[in-house]
Amino acid sequence: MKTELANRRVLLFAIARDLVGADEVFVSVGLEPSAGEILLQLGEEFPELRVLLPTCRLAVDCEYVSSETLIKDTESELALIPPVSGG
Amino acid sequence: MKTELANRRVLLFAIARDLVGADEVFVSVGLEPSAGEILLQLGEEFPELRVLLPTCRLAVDCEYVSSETLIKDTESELALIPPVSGG
Amino acid sequence: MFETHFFTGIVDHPIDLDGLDQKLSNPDVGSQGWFYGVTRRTTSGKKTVSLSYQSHRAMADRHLRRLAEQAAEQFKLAGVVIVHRLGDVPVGEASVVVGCSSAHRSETFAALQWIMDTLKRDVPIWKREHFEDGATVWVHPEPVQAQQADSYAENQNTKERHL
Amino acid sequence: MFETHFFTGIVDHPIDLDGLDQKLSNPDVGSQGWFYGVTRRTTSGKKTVSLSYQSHRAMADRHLRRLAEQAAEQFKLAGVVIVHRLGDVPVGEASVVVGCSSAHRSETFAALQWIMDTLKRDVPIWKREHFEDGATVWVHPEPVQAQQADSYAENQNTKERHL
Repeated sequence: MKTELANRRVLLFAIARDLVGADEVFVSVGLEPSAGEILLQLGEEFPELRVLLPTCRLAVDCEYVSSETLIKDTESELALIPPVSGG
Repeated sequence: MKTELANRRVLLFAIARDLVGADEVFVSVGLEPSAGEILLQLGEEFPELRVLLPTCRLAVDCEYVSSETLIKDTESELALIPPVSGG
Repeated sequence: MFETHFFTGIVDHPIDLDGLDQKLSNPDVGSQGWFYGVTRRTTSGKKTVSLSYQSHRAMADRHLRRLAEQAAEQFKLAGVVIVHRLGDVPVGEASVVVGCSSAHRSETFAALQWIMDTLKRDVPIWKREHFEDGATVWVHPEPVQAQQADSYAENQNTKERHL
Repeated sequence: MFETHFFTGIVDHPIDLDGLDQKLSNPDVGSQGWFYGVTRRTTSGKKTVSLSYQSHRAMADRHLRRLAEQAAEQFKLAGVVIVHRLGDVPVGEASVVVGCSSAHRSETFAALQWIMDTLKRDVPIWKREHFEDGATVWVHPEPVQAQQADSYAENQNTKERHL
């Protein structure tokens, strides 16, 4: 059985943006990936992010999600959120 | 043995001032009265203060004192301080 | 070295908030907090027109200054401002303004609260409320601590035993 | 009935403190508190020239708004202001301003602290420090909660078991 894959865009910010040198990247994942799978695939395709990823959260359409959350809408905006330091 | 007495001025504020109708009063006490004696004598001479006095503190030269404190300096300023309500 | 800027006082006019802001400006301090106590229109259903404040002025001045110094030491403040207004304070205007600055916000917040709590307990200032219907009342203050309330009663007992 | 006035936002220019003051004016509220986070000159010995802030703007906007709403409900606030500045914030200028008003000061203080703590944990804004010697560094944030840090590690373990 062949797994169908899709490229999903992920927005990068702050130190993640600097590490990759881009403000967005694309990762190749299944059609309804979980947030955890997105994070894992970011680590696979962008090894420079690996040290940072354990401290990051994923946001889907401007809301934090847990790693089990499935991303069903292909139009959803995905953002990698490193530990924040506002204030 | 005859006890020497002196008139000591006591400043009044807020509700104490209203109860007595004056911003200062004189009480007749011994030469080195304690703060407690001043408070007692205020109650003797100004019965209208009695209900208030249990909640009051005495200040000597702008500092709160305990009731045992002796007032040695005849020039010291005495002030009856009802419960404060600044802020 | 640690230098602290103090500004405390009792005033008879509206408190100049903008001017006070400048007192805490300090490029070495990251955290600044302010508290304003403002006359409010309604107290338990009755309409308040103004509060008027009376003080033992020399004593209040001294205690505000000491409050600022103690807070600065206790909470490592770089700046402290405490200003209390006397006389009539109309609805919507500030009767008291406290400002603190420090390296970290936890100290700023703790200092603001400690200053307000201590001011309301110890600084000889009294508030009278003026209602729309013409009535006035000395505001019932925070409950007096048992220890303080005892000192008069104790003396009375002592006296009675001596009679 | 309880009406709350909210004002939240992200700005790219100096924060207008006087203007914000007006947002909390309310004759029915006795207690008003403000917190300013200000760029400070020195951090552990190195001289800071400015901080620059980046955000996920739409998400930060939404989370600031929600913070204000949650704080208003939790602490019975009559007014809440939260403004965060982005881009370069020179030494001595405010990057964040939070204001709360309520009937009693305990709620004002509790709300200010809760808002700042939650903002620093959850609102997607990042700070970069620019030093006098030309170096820049993303400010190391508060320690990430174990639960958050675990989610990536867990997934890696799961994946490895599936290989």
